[in-house]
Amino acid sequence: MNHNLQKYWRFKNFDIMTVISYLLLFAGAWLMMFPFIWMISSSFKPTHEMFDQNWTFWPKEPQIFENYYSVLFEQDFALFVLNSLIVCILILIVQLVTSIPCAYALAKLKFKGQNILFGSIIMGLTIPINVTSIPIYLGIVQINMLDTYFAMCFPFFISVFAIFLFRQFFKTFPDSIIEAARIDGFTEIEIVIRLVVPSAIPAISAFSVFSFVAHWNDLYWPLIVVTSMDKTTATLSMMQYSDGFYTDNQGAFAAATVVTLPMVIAFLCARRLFIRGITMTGIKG
Amino acid sequence: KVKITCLADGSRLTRQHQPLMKMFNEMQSEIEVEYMSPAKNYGDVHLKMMRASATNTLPDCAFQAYNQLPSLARALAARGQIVNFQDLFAREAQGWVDDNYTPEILENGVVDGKQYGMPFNASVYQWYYNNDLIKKVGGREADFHTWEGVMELAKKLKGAGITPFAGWLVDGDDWGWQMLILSQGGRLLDKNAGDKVTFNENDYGINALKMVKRWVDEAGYDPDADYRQQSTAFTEGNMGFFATSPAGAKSIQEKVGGKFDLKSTTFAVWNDKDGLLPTGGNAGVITTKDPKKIDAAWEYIKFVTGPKGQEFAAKITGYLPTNKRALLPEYLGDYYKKNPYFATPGNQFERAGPWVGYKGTQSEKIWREQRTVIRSVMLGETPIKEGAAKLQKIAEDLMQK
Amino acid sequence: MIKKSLTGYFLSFPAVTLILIIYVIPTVVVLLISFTDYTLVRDNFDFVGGENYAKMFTDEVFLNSLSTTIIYALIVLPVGFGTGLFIAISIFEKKKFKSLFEVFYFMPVTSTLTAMALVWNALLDPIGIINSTITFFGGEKIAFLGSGDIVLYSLALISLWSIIGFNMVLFLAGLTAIPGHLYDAGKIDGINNSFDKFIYITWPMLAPTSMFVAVTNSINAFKLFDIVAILTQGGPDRASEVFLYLTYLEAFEYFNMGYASALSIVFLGIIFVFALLQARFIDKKVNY
Amino acid sequence: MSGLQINNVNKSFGDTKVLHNINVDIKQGEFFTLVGESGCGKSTLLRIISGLETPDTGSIYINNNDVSHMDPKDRNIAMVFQDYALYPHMLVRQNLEMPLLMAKTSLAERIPLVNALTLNSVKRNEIKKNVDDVARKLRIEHLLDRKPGQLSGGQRQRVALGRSLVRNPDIFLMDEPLSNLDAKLRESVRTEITQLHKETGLTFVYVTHDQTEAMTMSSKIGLMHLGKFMQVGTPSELYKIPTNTTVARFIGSPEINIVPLFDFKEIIEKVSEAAKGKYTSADIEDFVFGIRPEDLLIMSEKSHEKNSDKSREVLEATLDVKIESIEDLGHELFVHCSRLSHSSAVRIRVTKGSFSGNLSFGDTIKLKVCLKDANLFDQKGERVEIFTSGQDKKS
Amino acid sequence: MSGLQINNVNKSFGDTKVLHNINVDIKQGEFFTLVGESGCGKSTLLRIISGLETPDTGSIYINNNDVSHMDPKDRNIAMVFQDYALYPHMLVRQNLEMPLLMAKTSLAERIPLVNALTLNSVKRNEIKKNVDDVARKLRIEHLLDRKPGQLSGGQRQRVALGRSLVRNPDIFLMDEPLSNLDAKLRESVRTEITQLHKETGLTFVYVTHDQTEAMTMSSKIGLMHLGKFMQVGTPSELYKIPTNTTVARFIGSPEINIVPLFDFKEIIEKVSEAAKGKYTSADIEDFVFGIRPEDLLIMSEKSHEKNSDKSREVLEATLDVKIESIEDLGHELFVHCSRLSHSSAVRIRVTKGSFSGNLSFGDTIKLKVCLKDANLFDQKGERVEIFTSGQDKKS
Ligand SMILES: Nc1ncnc2c1ncn2[C@@H]1O[C@H](COP(=O)(O)OP(=O)(O)OP(=O)(O)O)[C@@H](O)[C@H]1O
Ligand SMILES: Nc1ncnc2c1ncn2[C@@H]1O[C@H](COP(=O)(O)OP(=O)(O)OP(=O)(O)O)[C@@H](O)[C@H]1O
Ligand SMILES: [Mg+2]
Ligand SMILES: [Mg+2]
Repeated sequence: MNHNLQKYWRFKNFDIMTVISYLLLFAGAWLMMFPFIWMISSSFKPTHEMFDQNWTFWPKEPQIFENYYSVLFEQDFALFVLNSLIVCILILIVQLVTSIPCAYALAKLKFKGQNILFGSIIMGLTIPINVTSIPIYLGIVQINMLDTYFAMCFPFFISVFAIFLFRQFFKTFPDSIIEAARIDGFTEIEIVIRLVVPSAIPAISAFSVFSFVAHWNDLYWPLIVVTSMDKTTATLSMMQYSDGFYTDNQGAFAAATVVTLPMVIAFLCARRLFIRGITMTGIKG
Repeated sequence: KVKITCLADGSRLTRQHQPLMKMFNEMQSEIEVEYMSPAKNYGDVHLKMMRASATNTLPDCAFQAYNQLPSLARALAARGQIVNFQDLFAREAQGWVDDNYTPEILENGVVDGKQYGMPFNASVYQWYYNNDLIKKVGGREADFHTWEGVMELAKKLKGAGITPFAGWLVDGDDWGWQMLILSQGGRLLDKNAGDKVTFNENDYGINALKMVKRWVDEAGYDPDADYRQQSTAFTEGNMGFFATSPAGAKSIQEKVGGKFDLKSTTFAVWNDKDGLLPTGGNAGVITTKDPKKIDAAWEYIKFVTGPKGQEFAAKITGYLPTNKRALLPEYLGDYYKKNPYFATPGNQFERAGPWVGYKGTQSEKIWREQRTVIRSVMLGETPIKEGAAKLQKIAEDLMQK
Repeated sequence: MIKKSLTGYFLSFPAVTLILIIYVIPTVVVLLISFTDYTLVRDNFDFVGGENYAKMFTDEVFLNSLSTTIIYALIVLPVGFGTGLFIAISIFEKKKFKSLFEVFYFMPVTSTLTAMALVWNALLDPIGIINSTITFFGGEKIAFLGSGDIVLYSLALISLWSIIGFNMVLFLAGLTAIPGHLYDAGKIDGINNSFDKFIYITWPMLAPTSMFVAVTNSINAFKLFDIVAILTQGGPDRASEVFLYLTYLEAFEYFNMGYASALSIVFLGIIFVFALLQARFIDKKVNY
Repeated sequence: MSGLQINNVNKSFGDTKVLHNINVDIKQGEFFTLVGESGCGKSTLLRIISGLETPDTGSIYINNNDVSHMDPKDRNIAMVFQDYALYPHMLVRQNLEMPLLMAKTSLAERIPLVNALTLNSVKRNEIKKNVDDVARKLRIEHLLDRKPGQLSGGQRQRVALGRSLVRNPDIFLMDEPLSNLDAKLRESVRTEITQLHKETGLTFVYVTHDQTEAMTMSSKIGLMHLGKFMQVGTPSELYKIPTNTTVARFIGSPEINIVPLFDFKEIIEKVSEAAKGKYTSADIEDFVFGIRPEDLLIMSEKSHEKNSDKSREVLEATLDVKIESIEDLGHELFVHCSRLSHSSAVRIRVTKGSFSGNLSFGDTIKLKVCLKDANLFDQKGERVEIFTSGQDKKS
Repeated sequence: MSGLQINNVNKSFGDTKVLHNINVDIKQGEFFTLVGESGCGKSTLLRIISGLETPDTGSIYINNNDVSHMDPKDRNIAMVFQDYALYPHMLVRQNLEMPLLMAKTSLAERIPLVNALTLNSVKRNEIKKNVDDVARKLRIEHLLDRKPGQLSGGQRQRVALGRSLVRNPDIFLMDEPLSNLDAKLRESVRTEITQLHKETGLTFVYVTHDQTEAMTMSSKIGLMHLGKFMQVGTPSELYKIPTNTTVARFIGSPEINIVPLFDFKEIIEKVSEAAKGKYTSADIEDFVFGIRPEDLLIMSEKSHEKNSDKSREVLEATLDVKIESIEDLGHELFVHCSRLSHSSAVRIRVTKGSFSGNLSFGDTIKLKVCLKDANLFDQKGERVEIFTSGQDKKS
């Protein structure tokens, strides 16, 4: 009897707690998602409906076509997206190509100056682009590369974060496999390409999401080095919707939605790998 | 074909410049105009120009806010990177300048006696008001034309539990502050050399500060609300009246939709005789050294500051046209008659005075520090006299550089 | 082994070169500029020694920016850390909707800040949906971005929105790494309720993750720039003028490159303290 | 009826049934070992006993109390995990204190910082004394101020034992506690555990993969196979009279030799006769003998085979094999042979003194088997009792 | 002089000297096992042979070639790792192909995508054939299209063996290749490796913790201790005539019994006499006997002790002990006793047939030792040869 009672209570407790925590989590999730929902909703609305006191998701006078048409077709939006893609992909590729071997060397090889290198990588993590932008800008002007894809990508060609992340990850890669490979006759480069990289797919995709998101969203650097319309990125094109006195709200939120969407989709696609990658990188230490 | 590249900011690019560029490019076949990627705002235009100047990567022309024009023009002039329009005026037919531009308007583009900028957009303060609310408390349009009238109106609204008014002042650039000085007939800097701070002459500064303190104390002005908030409050119908540039006319109208009876009217000045209002907006500058490009850019700037260009710009934004001829019936004259809401800028065409910047590069910094003082005066934290003195000291300290 | 170390140099050569060009040399240039009165406006400049640095400590604006940055960090760090941890723990044990929650909470991390700043600006508006909700429940309107007392909290709110998901994922990773049998052992020892589990097992086992989260968050808190630049430009009345934004103002609004560089260098100095912590704690595991 | 009773326990994970109606009665003070191949459900059963896992059906009695619905901590059991499961961030002392702290203090007394005020010193001292006693017993006093990471495998194992000891449990559960230790250490900790069992006189349930452990430590062994008990009995029962070939093969190293009855021409008759009535002759054709390697005696031609053991005289048979390899363990030889007729392997254990001739690779030798020592299994692998009775062999 | 020679190898990591002047000569075709407690340097030595680690001084010869400065891949060795070290993302087939691909193709032929063009089909087929052969040999043909993650431990181990086999190495190096397998599996893979050694006739260097492995597989054992070789010899040499007590204790389970000479009153005289000249009587006082558990025979009062072995008659002595515990392994008993005089432990191995009386806990029994089978060690633990000659015992 006693036990049954106890079980009953436990069961009940457990249930209530679970329900409460689910409620809390859903409430939190709603808060996290609300800005997106609001944005999408607003992108369907005429300006005067956006601040209606009785907010509804669906507008009373939908203006979906007009809002999106002006964003997508009245300007070279396809070009802007293409520019963003080119920049993000170029950056990502170079980052991977430069950081993976370096991370491997730091994690699995011994060489003099290793600690200094790792130290400067840690320091690099703390240096924001704001600090180094002027010297880099001057350098780019010197070589006459302003307003090129190269200029748009260059400061991000090395990611110290990637090196750090991959180093942590590679540390967990078994030494014995690398040694087996050495005995089998792999060169170090081949070890990296054929063994380490395939095993690091989750970490690489985790990093790719970070990198892609960061550079897709970057505004600071494109504002400095992009001068022509031809090189304008999607995020940069968001600038066209407001000046001091005029904000094209309809266009702005439609554009915001269109600019945000690719990242969200990219994340959803890479989600599994991404979460696993984070879990496996031993960021935990 | 000569190709020239220009720089403009934000939605000014999309709404005004790009259509104008298209018109111009279609109009003739010798010149092709294109625009650079947009700057974020006026400040960013300035920054981009300065950076480009230092690295010799300037565009061929640009549209720069009046208050930052001096600092830009001086830096560029020192490097020989900017064109004096007076040289170009000489090529035009006799009287052409006077036919098109008033001296007051042109003065906005003058730095150190040289015409470095051609005013493109211009705006002076105007009132927007919610006629429904004004009527409710028994106000009239005439109330807006004197400060005492404005204060009375504000008190009435406050009494009725309505947020009385707001206006461009401490949030944003020093346009509002210069308005307070100019509308008394004062000047920020001495007219000739521009190297002496004069806003405290004749107690202009003290009066200005007294006024803004009254706004807060008597008229319920909220120094904490930023521009965007003020504007939404007004457009949502929660505020009696609102002071800002005509540039916002279109935007405000769109936001209001049909929620209330929206009207605009000319601004209040203290001194009806000498009182001016600073002109906001921007001027075109030519920053190429290539004579062919200079010619091309001049053609383009003539077009955009011409009657046609100004008609277009004014209609799509509400800005005050910078070209006299634009007020002719075939351009804006009839339109203004039909749309009194948009006509206000034309009605205070003569009040358009200069919006100046301090010598050196620190105008921005001077204003940022001054507005802290103004705000603290408004909140009663700093006595008015002390505040006025502080304002002058800040300007004098930083201006030297 | 000589050969092995050669390989090490070979593999890290591209990265090292780029680090030199992108981080080291520019930083050195900035350091040099900090001893001059260089402006973008004039082509000539003079060496002024430590004048820029000396000036800093009498500059109220600088001190103000230090304090706003620190206040901001003090709001963001504990809340971001605590909420991230709380959400991670709550989600971790869930069987249903786990991945849904992961997506929802992480989504803001991927969002485009430029775009979302527009949205937040609208949400936080005095007549925006947040304020109308507050007034609906009978509260007073809050001038989220307009009031100097509140603006830092509002910025913190936006940052929190965008980092909590990131912290959550890191904590989830940390939780996954805790061996399940520790909880079994705990159950037998009588570690039964959530409180004891947390105090005796979860929390101490998460120490390395916590360290990482704390350090990266604090570095990022010091790097706050974007949303200030987009939403408040330091206002109202400098209330949100954080360190990096001040540096930006000095460099790009006032063109005082020398002073701005000195500020940057001081910024790096402060943040290197955190870097040091990071190097210490992250590489050498928390000592078990 | 004290001790531990498991009644009708079933357990599935999703669609896989892991435990099939398990019933065991473990007596007070018994050392009960669970063996069986990997994945047969040993750990699951142990976890069900501990309360870490809930059975789908069935009940668990500890000292006559139904504990089926109790929390693990209320069952008064101790559990030692394979990888020790020490709290890595706590000192050894804190690890040992844990169970007591949890049992003796209230939640309020455990809140960090606050506990400095709330936890009274009487309790504190009591806990400390307890821990010190156990540490002394296990000779880990000098380790109390280290963290588990600073200990060797054997020391960790001892701390894990200590942690289970402090709470004075009724039952000890151990899941492969020695498998992470190296050979030498395993031997010594094994002795320690046996010692502990003897001293405390408590009931132990012990899971292992290791033959030697199972044979030497247990008072009873339960051999599991696919979630069921194949046989429960004393080590020597399992070794000598396995109920089926699965058990026979599992226990003993080298593996038991399985030889078809029909290979021993000499005795088919006898067997057939004895089995008559119970089995058909077709059945009998599939009968196999399970013969332990030590029950195969090498008859060298020259040697005068010793026959000291009287009981071995009946039911003798011979087998011809060829030596394939010889492994010398020092104290004994394993001789691996192949049958001449078919290629099946035969393993012989030759102990010191039992055979003194020379054996070498490739030799053909004759083996003698005393089938009395062997077991006969039917075609299903079940033990057949026709003339050897289990009772005989136990002793 | 083919095979493998290690000359004067020294190795330090930082300040710790891990290998002290190692010299070994391993003959072609030998199965050489390295044993020793954890951390004694076994793996380091193996890695130096493979070229994965560079010695501080010394040289390595493989088949008379100085390979000291060669890359691992050029030494033509194969190495099998404890954790198999299979390439986790490649199919088993690809795992097996890898060493061949690397050896037989140029870098250009290996560039992904390009290789479809450059790698000619003759080489491709050759590699495939090789892999298929090895797979057949190891009975893993059906696994070729799986990934390592889908294999069981034993299968993985076999793939790892396969990978080392395909390249036809001169030498096999194996570092505890069986330690991750469970007991049953270990036995069968052990046999496979022995088989492999026999078939290929190649030199094997094998590291293990496991006694049985070392004893049964090796043709020679090198016992390491603190970075030095204590003894190198055949398994039976190490078992029967260990050069010192360290070796004696290390080899054999249960551990050897170490009994002071002075406990055997009967023979002190004889020993003293034989040792005279070489040792002082003070030295002799510290002498100890190392007696294997199976060399202690139980003399039950009633039993007429068998004495079949003639050689045992000389140098007999007796010892009185009390039985502490008995472990029954089925085929043999371990009897743990304590000495009556002092509390030191004595372990006896009782095999089936060697003693038929009843033994029970607490009994006092008399043990007979044939000291001819025992070894005598001096105070430093070194073996003393005074009347037993090593030669006698070998074979
Ligand atoms: N939590 C679980 N969820 C699903 N299946 C499980 C779980 N725990 C165990 N199993 C499955 O139940 C079966 C029995 O597992 P159990 O761990 O009891 O085996 P075991 O006998 O202890 O094996 P081992 O000797 O390898 O430890 C296995 O097939 C295993 O895969
Ligand atoms: N890379 C290294 N750096 C520093 N010390 C090392 C390194 N590798 C091995 N050692 C040290 O060298 C000694 C010998 O190590 P080694 O791995 O050869 O031992 P082992 O005999 O293989 O031990 P085990 O049986 O545990 O595998 C150990 O004390 C070890 O700590
Ligand atoms: Mg198990
Ligand atoms: Mg080793």
